Amino acid sequence: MPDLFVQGAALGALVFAAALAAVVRGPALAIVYPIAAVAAVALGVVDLGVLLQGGVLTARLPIGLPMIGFHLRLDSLSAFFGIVINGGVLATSLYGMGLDRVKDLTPRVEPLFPLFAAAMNLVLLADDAYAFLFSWELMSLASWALVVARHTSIDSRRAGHLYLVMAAIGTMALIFAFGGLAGPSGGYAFDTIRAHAPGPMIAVLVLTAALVGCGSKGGLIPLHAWLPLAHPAAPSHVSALMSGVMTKVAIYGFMRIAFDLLGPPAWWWSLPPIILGVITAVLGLLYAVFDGDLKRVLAYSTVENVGVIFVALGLALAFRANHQDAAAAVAMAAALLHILNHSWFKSLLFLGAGAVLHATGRRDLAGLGGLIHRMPRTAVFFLIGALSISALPPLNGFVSEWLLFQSVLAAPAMPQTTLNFASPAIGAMLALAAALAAACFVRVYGIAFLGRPRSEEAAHAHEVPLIQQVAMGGLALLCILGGLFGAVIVAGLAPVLTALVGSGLPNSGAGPTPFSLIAFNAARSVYDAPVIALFVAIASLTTLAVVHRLSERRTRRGPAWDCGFPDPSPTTQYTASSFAQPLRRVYGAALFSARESVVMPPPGDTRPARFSVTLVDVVWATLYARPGRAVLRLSERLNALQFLSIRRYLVLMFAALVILLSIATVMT
Amino acid sequence: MNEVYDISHLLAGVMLVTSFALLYQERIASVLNAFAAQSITLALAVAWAAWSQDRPDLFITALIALTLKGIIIPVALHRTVTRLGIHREVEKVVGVGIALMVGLALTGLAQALLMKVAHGPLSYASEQLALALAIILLGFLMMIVRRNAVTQVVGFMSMENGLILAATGARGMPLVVEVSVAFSVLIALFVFAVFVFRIRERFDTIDIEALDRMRGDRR
Amino acid sequence: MTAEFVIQLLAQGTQMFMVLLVAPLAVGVVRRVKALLMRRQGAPLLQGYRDLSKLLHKESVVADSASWLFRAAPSLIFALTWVAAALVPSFASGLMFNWAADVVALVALLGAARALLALAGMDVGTSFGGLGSSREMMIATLAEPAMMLIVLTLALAAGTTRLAGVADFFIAEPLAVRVSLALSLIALIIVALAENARIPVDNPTTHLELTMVHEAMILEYSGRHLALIEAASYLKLVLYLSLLICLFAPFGMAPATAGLGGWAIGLVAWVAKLLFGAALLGVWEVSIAKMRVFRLPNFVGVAFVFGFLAILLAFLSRGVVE
Amino acid sequence: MIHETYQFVVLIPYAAALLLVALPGYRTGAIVNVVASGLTFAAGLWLVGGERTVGHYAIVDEFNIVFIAINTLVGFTTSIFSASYIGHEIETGRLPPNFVRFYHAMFQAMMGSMNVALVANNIGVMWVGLEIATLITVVMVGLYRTPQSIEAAWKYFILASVGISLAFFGTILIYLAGQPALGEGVPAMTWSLLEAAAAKMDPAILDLAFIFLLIGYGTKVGLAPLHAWLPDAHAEGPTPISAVLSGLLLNVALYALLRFKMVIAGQPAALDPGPVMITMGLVSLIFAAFMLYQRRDIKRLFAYSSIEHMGLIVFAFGMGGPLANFAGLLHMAMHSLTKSGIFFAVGHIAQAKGTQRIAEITGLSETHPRLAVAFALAVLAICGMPPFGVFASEFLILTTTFAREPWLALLPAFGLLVAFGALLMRLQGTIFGEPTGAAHPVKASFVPIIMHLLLVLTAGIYLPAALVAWFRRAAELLG
Repeated sequence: MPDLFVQGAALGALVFAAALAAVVRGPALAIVYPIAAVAAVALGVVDLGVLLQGGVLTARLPIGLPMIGFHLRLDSLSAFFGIVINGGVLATSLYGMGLDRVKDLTPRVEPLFPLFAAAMNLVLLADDAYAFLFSWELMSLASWALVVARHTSIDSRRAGHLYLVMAAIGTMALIFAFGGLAGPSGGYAFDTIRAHAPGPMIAVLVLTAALVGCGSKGGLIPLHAWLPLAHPAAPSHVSALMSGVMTKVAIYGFMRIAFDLLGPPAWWWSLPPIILGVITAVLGLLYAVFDGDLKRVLAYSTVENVGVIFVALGLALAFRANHQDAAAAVAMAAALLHILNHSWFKSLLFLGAGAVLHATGRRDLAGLGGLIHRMPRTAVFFLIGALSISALPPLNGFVSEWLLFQSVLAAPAMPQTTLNFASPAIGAMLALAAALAAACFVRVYGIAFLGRPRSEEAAHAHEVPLIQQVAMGGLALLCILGGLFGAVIVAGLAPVLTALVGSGLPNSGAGPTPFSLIAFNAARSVYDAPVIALFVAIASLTTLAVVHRLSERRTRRGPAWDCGFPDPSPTTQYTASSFAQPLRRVYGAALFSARESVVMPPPGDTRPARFSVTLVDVVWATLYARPGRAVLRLSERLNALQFLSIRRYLVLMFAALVILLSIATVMT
Repeated sequence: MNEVYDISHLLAGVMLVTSFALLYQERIASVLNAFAAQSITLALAVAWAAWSQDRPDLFITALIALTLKGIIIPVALHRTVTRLGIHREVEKVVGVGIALMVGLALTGLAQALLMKVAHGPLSYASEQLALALAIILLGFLMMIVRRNAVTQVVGFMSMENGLILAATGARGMPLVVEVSVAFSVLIALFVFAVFVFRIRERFDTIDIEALDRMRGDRR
Repeated sequence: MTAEFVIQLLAQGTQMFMVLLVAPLAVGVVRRVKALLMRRQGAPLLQGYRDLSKLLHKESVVADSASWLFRAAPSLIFALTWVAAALVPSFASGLMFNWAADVVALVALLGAARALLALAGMDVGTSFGGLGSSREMMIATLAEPAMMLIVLTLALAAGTTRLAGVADFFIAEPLAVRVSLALSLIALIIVALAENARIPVDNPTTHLELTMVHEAMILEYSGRHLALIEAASYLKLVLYLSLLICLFAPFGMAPATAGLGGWAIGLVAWVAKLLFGAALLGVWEVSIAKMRVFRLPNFVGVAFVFGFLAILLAFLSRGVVE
Repeated sequence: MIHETYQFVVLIPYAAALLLVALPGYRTGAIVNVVASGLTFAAGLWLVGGERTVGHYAIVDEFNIVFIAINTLVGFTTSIFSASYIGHEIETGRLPPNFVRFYHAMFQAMMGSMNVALVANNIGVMWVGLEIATLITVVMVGLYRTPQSIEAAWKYFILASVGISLAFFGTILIYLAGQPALGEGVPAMTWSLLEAAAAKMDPAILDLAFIFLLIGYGTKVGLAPLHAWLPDAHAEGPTPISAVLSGLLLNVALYALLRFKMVIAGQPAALDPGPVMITMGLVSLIFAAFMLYQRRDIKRLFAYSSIEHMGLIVFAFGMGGPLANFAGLLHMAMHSLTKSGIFFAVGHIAQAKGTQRIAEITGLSETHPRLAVAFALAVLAICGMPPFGVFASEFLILTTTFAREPWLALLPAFGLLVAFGALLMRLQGTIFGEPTGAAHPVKASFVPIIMHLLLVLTAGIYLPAALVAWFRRAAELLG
């Protein structure tokens, strides 16, 4: 209970910071970041305590709707997500402390930042439908305001509009979900819901609604369209928070409903999350690979990761429905770990993108390049983030990926033929996603940080302030440590796993070393990152030593060889678009109707040859643009009703009367 | 009892016939005459109700109906029509034949609706009510199938006649007199507006040219 | 316990050393077989060792625009590949650290090496580097799903993803030759060809810009850096050959408890199988032409289809068995 | 004497109206107007705190007290707003000063008539009160005497008159239905007696009556397709009147409709009004949502938003049941407060920018940050965003609908989302972007809008249990 008071006090501090920032102006606005950092630490420590010690804290506040009250509850699941969120808040607050106090601070951002952080924490604490949706929508609203902070840009405004409308659709779906769970008598408290599992018909509707609601916030394709517009539009540290952390709150919502409130699952509940997740994972990355905007690429990559997490959750549902607890634990551990990992490396990458944006003023890959020379530390941190997100060992992204593959490999053991036959497809698509992720981030890193600068701004970039480096460095360190000691983290997640799927992973004593990650049992699958890292370290040191001893040590600097035709102009380098060309040829034609056209003037004509690429976003065209146009067209049609003559309005009235009278005549 | 019923029924029936007559007329002048006839019939019906129900206050209503709607307004409208020089011909949205058919259907609807009323103390009133409802619906119909402002006003007043008929048919209903006065004020406002705004054609075109261009939200 | 420990450690060390030792030889065999079949004299079998030695003794030239990544990458790539190669059971199945990485981790280690190589290729900022890197990553996206399907089939059959466990399973049940495994074998061979930049996916001997993949990435390397990268690619070839042997021809492999004698037999058997495999590769390479880059999806797609078929058939046969 | 408190909410406005007719000078008039409204509000509060009575003339029960409280409160805040607003209109010459005396008197008379309609224990008196209030607003809408405002008033007048007539016919029918059970004369027009005797009434007459009442009073509620007067009247009249129209008059008409629904609900053999109300509510909601996209005048925009919300409220009452009725009442209260708050803000905006055309209003957050924040909060509140009270009511309406009729719930959700898209687009267009055009400072008082926002905010975060208990009893009365 005192822990909840600490949480309350920290949330209060955040709200206070928001209120304070709403009245002060100028450099004083910077005050919100230290407060947010301290609050995040306090919240995170409490969450960690609850997670490690177990136990459930509850409280009921006499606010909100009186028949519902405002229930708060901190259990292992929300504590876990609390750690995810507050880690992100801490890192982004540190980054915010490095913002330029004169140029960067604005009353459009700083008051909302702590509010956003508080709302996300409140979602986790909510223990009734009203409190949940209240906080959820507050979170959307605060982030919307942050997205439109650069309000003079039409792109920001469009992004903000699309975002909040999509958020409203999502909230509506969640309202339905909770409506179905609460039943006609209005048992909105989660405890009441847990006590009364809904019938199968309602459960289907609730699950669908939850998937739509949480999927739209998390960015499940086809509900993702707002995300690559809104996340980049916000200031970078807010983008980090939205992409790295807010999407996790969406996943929390889905987990809370699907694993906690909805009662025992049926196996086929797993199909929608898995199918959507797989599609999201692959398509999200293809979008990312074809895009040329640094922050948008990162946002699309978030879409992909959310897809991966949903696949893991879907598998966990399926295993749980079949009472295969060990496999469910593996899938759930994969999901949880990936949630944690993604919050780290995605925040890191967005902060890195922010650093790039700050240093060069641009985020289009076409204008970057060679930043590794001008921003060496940011480059190292970004590299760690890029390798982590590409799921490469021994970094943290791979740990969750490994667990996920293990759970896919266990899927054939389920009795349902559908899931059996789906498992190879899931596995292959996840592998494709992993390979695409590597391609995507090799591209991003190679274009933005390596090579030669493609613009003046990139050539004169500068390193960011120390505190921002600390924020990125801390996250990078977490990525490394999380990669090496994933087994320890998974052991710490045992309470969550037990609460959600009934069992944890085998404890670390079962493996060859204390840091061995074990799926099922030690004889079946083991991954020991420290040992591998040690091996690699020894091998590379040995190599270095041997090479040092045996070889010619002289190194000469010279112009690039480039097959004998080096061109000093940086425009001859591969660009982001040309890097994507092989992938575009392979995957783009079918999914994006990618067309390449070359206009080659005949010999003697002095016009330059032109090469252009067109991509069609089918999802956008069919599910967003078309309904949007339909609404407008329908509204134009209906608008004729505004300009009728009075007599015609009387006709409408008369018609309504006569129709009702006729109905009354017919009805008995 | 029976002759009380018969006479009120007869008068209500006459009013319904005049309602059809309103729809039937081709010239504004005859529309006004038909309306005057309906109003005078109403005055008779109300007076009969006042006498038979022993409610002397209803005589006021009858008097208003007779003087205002039976005489003053028709005369005033006659003058207006002449002075404004608007066409003497009734501007129709649908032809007389169709209007009459629709009117018949509406009358049928009114009957069908009140046939469902249980037999008992209400049954006498319900027949009167059916007639009143038909008159109201026909008045409404008149408002929407005729374009000219004067005929539209007449339609509204005919509706109002139906209302008064229904109200007096409801035995012992309080406030009828007050309401009939209130309605008279309303009607006076209508007619007044027609005078003031010189509504030549129809309700939609108050005689201010700009209005047609800028109705509502149009650019 | 300690003696046992030392022996185990030695065995693991032996494997690490052996893969390194055999790798240039295996490449030499491939080249030699190809040369013979083309009626050329060909380089001596030990040319691989000489190449490496030559490169090590040359001065290294680094482009002006290169960063630290460019110089650090070769040793990391080499180390990652080496460790991966050392973790595949070769002559014995139960080596000390076999458990540290299962087949999923193994593939990922190679992926890490590939990503580093692709990054290094882009570091200098030339058009060729980017060309090679982008194609390499594209090929990886084709190969990895197929690889995953193969892993799934094996895991389904053997009930584990530990390579040693799979090898043990196939040693114990040598007769369990099924259609699904045959399909997996074909799929794995295709993946191995793609991963090792062999014909028809890539031609390790050409520097023709339209077709280069691997060579384009390492175009800027020279001297000791190039030596390490070449050595890494040799190791990768050995790794995949070992993998094929371990999974589909494990006979002769010593079980975990075999002792020195068993290990010696296993070692001989492994080297023999490895060189035989290398020779087969040479035969394959002369009998087929290099493909256009954008026909590769079809070729590697075959691996995907076979891998998928393999799993479906595995489900089918499991259904029959149960 | 204590249960005659209701007289004050009626008498104070009428007395003030008489006084205001006599008073010259708009400043004194404005002050008297505010004071009278404040006194009425105090009387309303007294009534809320007092006991519930059913008298010969008046009825004060849990149900109509909700309406009275909102009515007197919004009347009070609007009088404050109109004091400064009308002052500005006189300065800019849009209104001649001699009209203002008339304006204030009319305002009080209108408030008094609405209160009459609310407290009367007689369906006839209620009808009279409502009609007088309507006719006064007709005059007020035409106050500016521009061609547009006269046209709007004329349209309002005709449609409202037809509505009046139909509602009166419905009233006659109710009397006729009640007559056999209650005897001739006043008893058959008394709410309290009618509700008690409903079971003995003839169902066929009740069906018929309800249709006429629905069309008649529905015209005043602004239900589509009877809504046509509403957008123009809101757009062309003075802004305080728009606020009163949206915030109050629609409610009073709705009150009438709901009272009749209560009577009809007492006769199980009569047709269930629910489906009809649901249908009309949904038609209004969805229709208005689409209409929002094409609006170019900011006041007309929010007038359509009122139609949309009245649709939702009618839908909620159509669903019925304690939870939906409670939510409907809550939504009605929240909508009144929020929408009148929005109109206050819109009034400020129109005066600051010198136009009501949406396209000419941009970048308010740069030029008038406080106004922009207030406006944005109010619009977000009406869109059902937390932490405002509309969120609570929409939450309840939608959850309970989904729990009972999952597929039906899609329709209001669809309408609300379509409307949200339009309102958000307009909100962003007005407060964001580079500012263009005139930017006069806003001199009018921010107190009313802040009061409304605070109330709506409080309702979203904390509804006093007593208030809820009271609303729930009212909801139970509705059945």
